[in-house]
Amino acid sequence: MNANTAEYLLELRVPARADRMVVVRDTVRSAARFCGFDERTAQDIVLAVGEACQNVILHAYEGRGGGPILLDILDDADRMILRVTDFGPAVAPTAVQPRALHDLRPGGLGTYFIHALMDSADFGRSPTGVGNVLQMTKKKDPAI
Amino acid sequence: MNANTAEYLLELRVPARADRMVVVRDTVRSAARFCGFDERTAQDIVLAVGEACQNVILHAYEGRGGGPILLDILDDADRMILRVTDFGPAVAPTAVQPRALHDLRPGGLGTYFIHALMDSADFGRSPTGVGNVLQMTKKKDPAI
Amino acid sequence: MTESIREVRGHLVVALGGDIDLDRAPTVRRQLLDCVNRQQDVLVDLSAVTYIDSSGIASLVEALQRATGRGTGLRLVAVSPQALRVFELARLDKVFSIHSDIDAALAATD
Amino acid sequence: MTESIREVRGHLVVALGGDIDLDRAPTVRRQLLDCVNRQQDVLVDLSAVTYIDSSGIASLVEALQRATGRGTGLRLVAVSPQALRVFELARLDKVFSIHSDIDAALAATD
Ligand SMILES: Nc1ncnc2c1ncn2[C@@H]1O[C@H](COP(=O)(O)OP(=O)(O)O)[C@@H](O)[C@H]1O
Ligand SMILES: Nc1ncnc2c1ncn2[C@@H]1O[C@H](COP(=O)(O)OP(=O)(O)O)[C@@H](O)[C@H]1O
Repeated sequence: MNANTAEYLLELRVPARADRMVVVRDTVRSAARFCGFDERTAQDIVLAVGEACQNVILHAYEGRGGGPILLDILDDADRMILRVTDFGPAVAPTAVQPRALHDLRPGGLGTYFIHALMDSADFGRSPTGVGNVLQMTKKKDPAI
Repeated sequence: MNANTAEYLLELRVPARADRMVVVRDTVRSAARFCGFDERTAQDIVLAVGEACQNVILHAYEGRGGGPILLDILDDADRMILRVTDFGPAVAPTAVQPRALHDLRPGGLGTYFIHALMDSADFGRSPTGVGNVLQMTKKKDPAI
Repeated sequence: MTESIREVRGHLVVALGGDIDLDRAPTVRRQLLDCVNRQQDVLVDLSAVTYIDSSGIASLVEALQRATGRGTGLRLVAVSPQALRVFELARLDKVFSIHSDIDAALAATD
Repeated sequence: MTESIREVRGHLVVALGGDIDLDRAPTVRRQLLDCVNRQQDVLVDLSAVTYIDSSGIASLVEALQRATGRGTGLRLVAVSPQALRVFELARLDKVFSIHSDIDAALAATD
């Protein structure tokens, strides 16, 4: 994970409300460009973070709003690291799995997208003991 | 100031480094659009925050980098509130004044721009006692 | 970003634009289902879509299911590159009929 | 965003673009002063500038002062709306000679 050599790019805290997510997306797009990704890959990273935030709104806070979303972005030599933290009740990582694609069933796509778009995605408890963290990484050179 | 009725839009923490400011600007532009400002006014707000961050980099941390910049944005009914906090040594608010415009002297423009672009700009100690805060507001309807 | 609806040769053409995210998906869903309920073929123009996520996709899938159940059609036209990327990721680009423009979609149905 | 320099009828034309902020101002400053030191008139094309702040403005003011001191000219051409706004704020729009395009700037000097 090389988190030791990674440089902190930003920490963003926003209320977990659907109407605010456009600001999160714009920040992530800007950070992805800063890390050197092209527009298409930046858009993929934006979608992955958008899905992660959507899960926090719908599942961690069950649409109640109010709770915060914390987004940490680190710029490592060979990859970008993004962590989405919620302060909802503890969730077993096994509960957060991409479902099989059912062609005509709405829903269940979020975690699938995250895994398809990123090089890694790990769900777990926050190191501070409060909240759940989804850590995602995206390699700068897909060949590595 | 109506800070009581204002809704928290975001809190952003970044290292006070000149190369990172593009990400701060993109976030502020997005937040200004969210608050309903047109592109031209959004750009004015971006410039004011850019100048405030430049002052933190140059003066609060004297170009040493490392220290963080904290940006809080609140969305109030009639205005947007932006607070730029540094964790440098205490500065007397009277030391932060717009200089008179000297046509051909470089420098000294930052605080002048901030006051010209925003409806209010107040420099003071952070309420927590650590760091300096520049609080700026921009009215949504200039007629009010 | 407001949606627009017009009629072209007996088909309803719904143009969606902007970011179709969790915030806007409920409105888009309601609008698409209303169109489908009018028992006409629906063409959804996605040329101005700048962002669509799983919640937006879910609204379109639900409208397609409803149309199929009623024996009418729902086709996508002029899908923006951003949106197409997401349909491909979800492997839905073969589930929906996708046409380059409205004329091509009309030719396929007439 | 890289800068480009070319020569047009004995004038150096420097095209600046992108965001001219604290990060890029030192490079822009060095480049402008190098041009001025060549003892030719300098035209600075600001059409592609998306952002300029007090540090970028300071680099241009310093280059203008240097040019004036050496008896050569430094003119701004095709200033983008974003940049013009900042020059106006600083009341520098009357200090610099600003021209709509390179031809107009050349006509003013020839
Ligand atoms: N931050 C979270 N907190 C609690 N549960 C979560 C979180 N993220 C994901 N989940 C769980 O993972 C499941 C799969 O999520 P997803 O693939 O996005 O599909 P959907 O959101 O449509 O159910 C969710 O149904 C939920 O139970
Ligand atoms: N965050 C800050 N910390 C310490 N000093 C500051 C800060 N912001 C502004 N100042 C002081 O205010 C002065 C005026 O700033 P400004 O108008 O931007 O001009 P300049 O940065 O060119 O000196 C600075 O020279 C500095 O002494």
